[in-house]
Amino acid sequence: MPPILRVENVAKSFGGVQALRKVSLQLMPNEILGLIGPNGAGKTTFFNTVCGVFRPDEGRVFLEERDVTGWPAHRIARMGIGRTFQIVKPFRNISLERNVLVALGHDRISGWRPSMLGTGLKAHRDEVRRLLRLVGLEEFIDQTPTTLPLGHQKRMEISRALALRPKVLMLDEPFAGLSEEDIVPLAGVIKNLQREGLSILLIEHNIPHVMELCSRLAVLNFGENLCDGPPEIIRRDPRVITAYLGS
Amino acid sequence: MMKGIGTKELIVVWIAAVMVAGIGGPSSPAAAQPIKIGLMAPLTGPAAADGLSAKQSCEMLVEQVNAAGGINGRKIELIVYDDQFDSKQAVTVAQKMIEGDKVVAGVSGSYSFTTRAAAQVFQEEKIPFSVGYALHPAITEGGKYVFRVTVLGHVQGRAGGYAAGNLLKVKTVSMLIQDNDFGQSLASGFREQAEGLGVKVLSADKFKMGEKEFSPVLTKIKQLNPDLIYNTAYPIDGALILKQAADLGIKTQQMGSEGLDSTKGFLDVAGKAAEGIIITTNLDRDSKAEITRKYLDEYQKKYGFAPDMTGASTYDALLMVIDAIKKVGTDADKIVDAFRAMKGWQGVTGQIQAFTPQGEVIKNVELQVVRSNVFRHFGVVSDLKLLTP
Amino acid sequence: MGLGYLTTIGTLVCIYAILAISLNIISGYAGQASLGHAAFFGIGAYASALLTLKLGIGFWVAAPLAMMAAGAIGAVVGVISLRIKGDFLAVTTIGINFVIVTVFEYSDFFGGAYGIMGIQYPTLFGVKISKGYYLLMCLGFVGLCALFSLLVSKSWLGLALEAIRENEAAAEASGINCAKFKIIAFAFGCAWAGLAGVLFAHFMRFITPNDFAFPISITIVAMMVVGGIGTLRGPILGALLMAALPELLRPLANYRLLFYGGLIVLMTRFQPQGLFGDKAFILRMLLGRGPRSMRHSGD
Amino acid sequence: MVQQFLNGIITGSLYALIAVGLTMVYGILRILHIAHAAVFVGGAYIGLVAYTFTGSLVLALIAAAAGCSVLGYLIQRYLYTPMLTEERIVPLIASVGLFILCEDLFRLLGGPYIRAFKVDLWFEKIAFLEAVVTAHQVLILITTAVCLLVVYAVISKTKLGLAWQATAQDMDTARAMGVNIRQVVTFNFIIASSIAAIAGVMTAINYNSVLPTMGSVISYKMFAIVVLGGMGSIPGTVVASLIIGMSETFMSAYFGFIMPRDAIAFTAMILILIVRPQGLFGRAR
Repeated sequence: MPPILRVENVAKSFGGVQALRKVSLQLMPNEILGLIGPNGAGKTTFFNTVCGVFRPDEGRVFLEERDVTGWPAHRIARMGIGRTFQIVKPFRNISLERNVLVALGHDRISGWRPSMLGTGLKAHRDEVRRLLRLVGLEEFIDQTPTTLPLGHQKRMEISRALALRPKVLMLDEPFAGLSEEDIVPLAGVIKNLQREGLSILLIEHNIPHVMELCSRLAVLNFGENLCDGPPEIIRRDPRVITAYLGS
Repeated sequence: MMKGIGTKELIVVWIAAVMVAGIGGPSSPAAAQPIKIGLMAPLTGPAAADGLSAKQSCEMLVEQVNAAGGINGRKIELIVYDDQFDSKQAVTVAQKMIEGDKVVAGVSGSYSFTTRAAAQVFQEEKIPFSVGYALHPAITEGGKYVFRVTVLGHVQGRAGGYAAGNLLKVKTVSMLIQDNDFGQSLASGFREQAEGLGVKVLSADKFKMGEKEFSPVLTKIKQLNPDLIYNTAYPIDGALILKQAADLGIKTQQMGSEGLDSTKGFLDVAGKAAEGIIITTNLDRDSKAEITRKYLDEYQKKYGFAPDMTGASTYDALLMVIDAIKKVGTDADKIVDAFRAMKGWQGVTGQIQAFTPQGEVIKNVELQVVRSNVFRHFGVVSDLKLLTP
Repeated sequence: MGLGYLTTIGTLVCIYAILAISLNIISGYAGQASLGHAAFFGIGAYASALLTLKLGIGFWVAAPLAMMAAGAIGAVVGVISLRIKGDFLAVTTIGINFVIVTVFEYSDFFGGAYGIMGIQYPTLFGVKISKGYYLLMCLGFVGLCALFSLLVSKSWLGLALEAIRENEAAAEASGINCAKFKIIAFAFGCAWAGLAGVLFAHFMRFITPNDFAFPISITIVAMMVVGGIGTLRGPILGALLMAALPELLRPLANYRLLFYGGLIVLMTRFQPQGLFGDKAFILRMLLGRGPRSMRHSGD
Repeated sequence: MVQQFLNGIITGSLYALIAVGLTMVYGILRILHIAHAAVFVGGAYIGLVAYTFTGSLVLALIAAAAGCSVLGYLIQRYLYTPMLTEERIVPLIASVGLFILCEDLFRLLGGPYIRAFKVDLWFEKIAFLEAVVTAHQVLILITTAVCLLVVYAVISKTKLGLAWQATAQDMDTARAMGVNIRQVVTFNFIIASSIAAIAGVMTAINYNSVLPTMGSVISYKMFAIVVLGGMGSIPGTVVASLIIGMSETFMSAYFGFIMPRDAIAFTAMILILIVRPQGLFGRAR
């Protein structure tokens, strides 16, 4: 089976600082791949490069064997990569419904055409409700993100990413800043999404949960691939241990 | 529970009160029946100084006329509105004067673009409009109800050019042109006349009203070394031109326009540097005419400083209206005809020879020179060919 | 009060209302700072004046052409906004205002410092429109502009603009082409400002570069903010209040500008959401929830 | 050439004095402080009054700086600080309102007429290398240098200055690190306003005039400089002031006809921003 997302030798530097040096990665269909590594290893830069926020200096990115290198972020999003952010970026002053609706309507919001001015935003309320229900936020549909706790905002971001009907979901530290009782249900949500056929790539520092959730782990250090493999093997890899202890 | 009423509510109540006051307006009692004349001037905003001069001069005139018994027993009421140096407000104010206050005539103590905007309204409503010192050529284009008591910028510029070529006999000139209608119209007249007299224009630089730093351009002019520097600035800009020229060691003869005709704004700031500059204007401080002497003295007495051109011109604009009403009453068309028939009318700013059919005045242009920080008579340009627009 | 006086104020209020509503599409909906809206007001006015005077085109043809001209140049600013952001953009738009006014002022083609005169009142079926009907026509255009703004806010387009306003990175990640929509917002907002310019030029019949200088931009922004940014009623009521305010303050004569400035300070200080914005106490008072809920706004 | 260079430096120095305060305010509060121009005019008026009464330029400068510090403090404390949580455009509009209010207040108090501010120094002018510098211009150069050095020393050497730097980097982090934000903001406005006051007095002396509208060009043109310098960067602002001063001087000396000086400043700003959207010295965000 071909990988759904294939990244080959991607490099990116900012003003002389080499953030990524030839990183390669493959995400197989229907797997949860955890991307770990010490702070500053380049994980978020990697995410942003794959999602089109940055254009890579070298290397290529393939989504379902289609070369999407250097595409703008919104096109990559429409092609089927949904993502969340390390520091949450909700649309703060509009309701959860409209937050999700933005991504849900991405095929309508694609340019200037008559349907743009057509109203009918309300017609999608049921679908938005379903997406919010997936992450357990249905009851907050008319509230704005500013009124919700961080954990809810993170779940809302997942729901918003799902509204793109993505093939790949990329989560940037979904558990960071959450309490244990928030993490468990969220992990359940992620597991469920995988069962429903989604391929998931996530960055996470919470090693115990990553070990439990992911079928495979990839380790990044100083902008380079260290190794990847099943959690139990990675756990024992001496290079990984040094990388973490060394930092 | 009374705590609920705080600052915010008070503000709202206040706004509401102002609105009511504004809409209701003070309505004048019908008994006294004074003759109402409107005055628009920029009393706030960047041109407030000129607006105040105009207002003070007109108020002084109205006091004098009323003290002398008014016009045929009826007092004059001066309705003063602020146009805030904004053409939109000028239009509104013109409408308000005509419809709200039912003025028999309007006077402009304001700049060109505001006056132009208001002139249109006066013309449409068929109310005479007498313009003090606004120079824009199109002001009188509106029609027969608009008159101007000062000469056009172009004409005054020609007088300046004439003085440069024929009286001062200069060969070369550098021009500093203010980039508005005032400066441009003066400069075009000056250039036309001066070049016609064989004067060579070495440089012509534009600057914006409110400019403060003329050293760069003056440094350039210093190298060109012209016989004359002609500027079309307003008081403060003009004062800075002279001051900075003096600082740079430029000793060239300077010439300005009525834009510099201000004691407080120009002479005080320029100080010694103003010595010897010649300006074209309409107010002769050394005039023997009784009306001019009286105006200069009384203004000085009443307000504590010497008046300037804007005040004098607006004074004349109002005085002409009053004189016309004295003669023919308050009917608009009769006033207009009376204006048109005026010949040899003596005002503060000199004698008006006649009005053109367009409503432009024909009168001499006065040349003043600064000696010991005072404007003195230097000469007069009275060539009719030059002065007819 | 005379009818002509009121129609004059009314027409100016309408013109300002269109300006404030159109700026609100750019700043309120799409969240892009613009302190140079008067430039597009001017472009519309000059375009219409030149088209009708130099080419002899009728008002009804010149008006949409002028709108397009303003919209096209607005789109260029939209392109600039892709690169220059936030407060940098705000100051850049001030600069654009200056540069455009300078073009009017320094080129003889645009009448230079003398401005353009002799612009005519429009005719409809060969009949010259009177002042009263001109006001009605302006009111009609305010209605159209408001309807357009309402349609935008209720549509996918409005949703996309809101998303861009709230967070560009998240909007991109949600599949929205921020670049395209910013340009669209600027183009539409500026095109309506151009229409306001058309109405202004044919109402005043005499325009000078001064009428479109930077302080006018500030006035438009102030109308939008004082009324309530991001809403539709805010800019309309803000324009009504602030355009009428100089006239209402006329009894104060010499202290007019002082109070005008003071009122802006007080309104922004105590009603930063705008007098008619979503959290405004005036609305709550009208809706009957009473001033007690004021306590939540916290002083 | 030498003369033009000097003209440019002097213009740039005056710009720097005003713009530094503006950039400091922006650096801390992220507010486009249009009313800074009102503080500038206020300084000129206070200076004029103090000079008329005492006849001492030093006292006039001190009075102007003190008066404007109070004015700046009041603006900060009662207008800007309560607005920090609002949309960014709200304090801007409040600032515009305040500027209109102050400009009119100066007109009402000082009259609409221009007032001369004549200060005689111990010499009138120096001529060298075919160029002329007046005593006032020398004074401006010295004052600018002193003010900028003082600001530099205070910000880089004192404890409060370090706190200022931390706050300018990131207010929340600075607060978390125990920086007294309120103190820093107050300090910031006092420095910014007193320099603006000194700039006001200097401008008034140089042009021998004080008038209510002398701040109107300043109010927006300084933004071109602050933005060019990179918003919040003090060295950037000083460099940008000199660049604008120079380019205005040379443009009006050699191409005077093309455009007015204000447009030159803004055109330079737009061109540079298109190449470098974060300004000359700004950090990319």
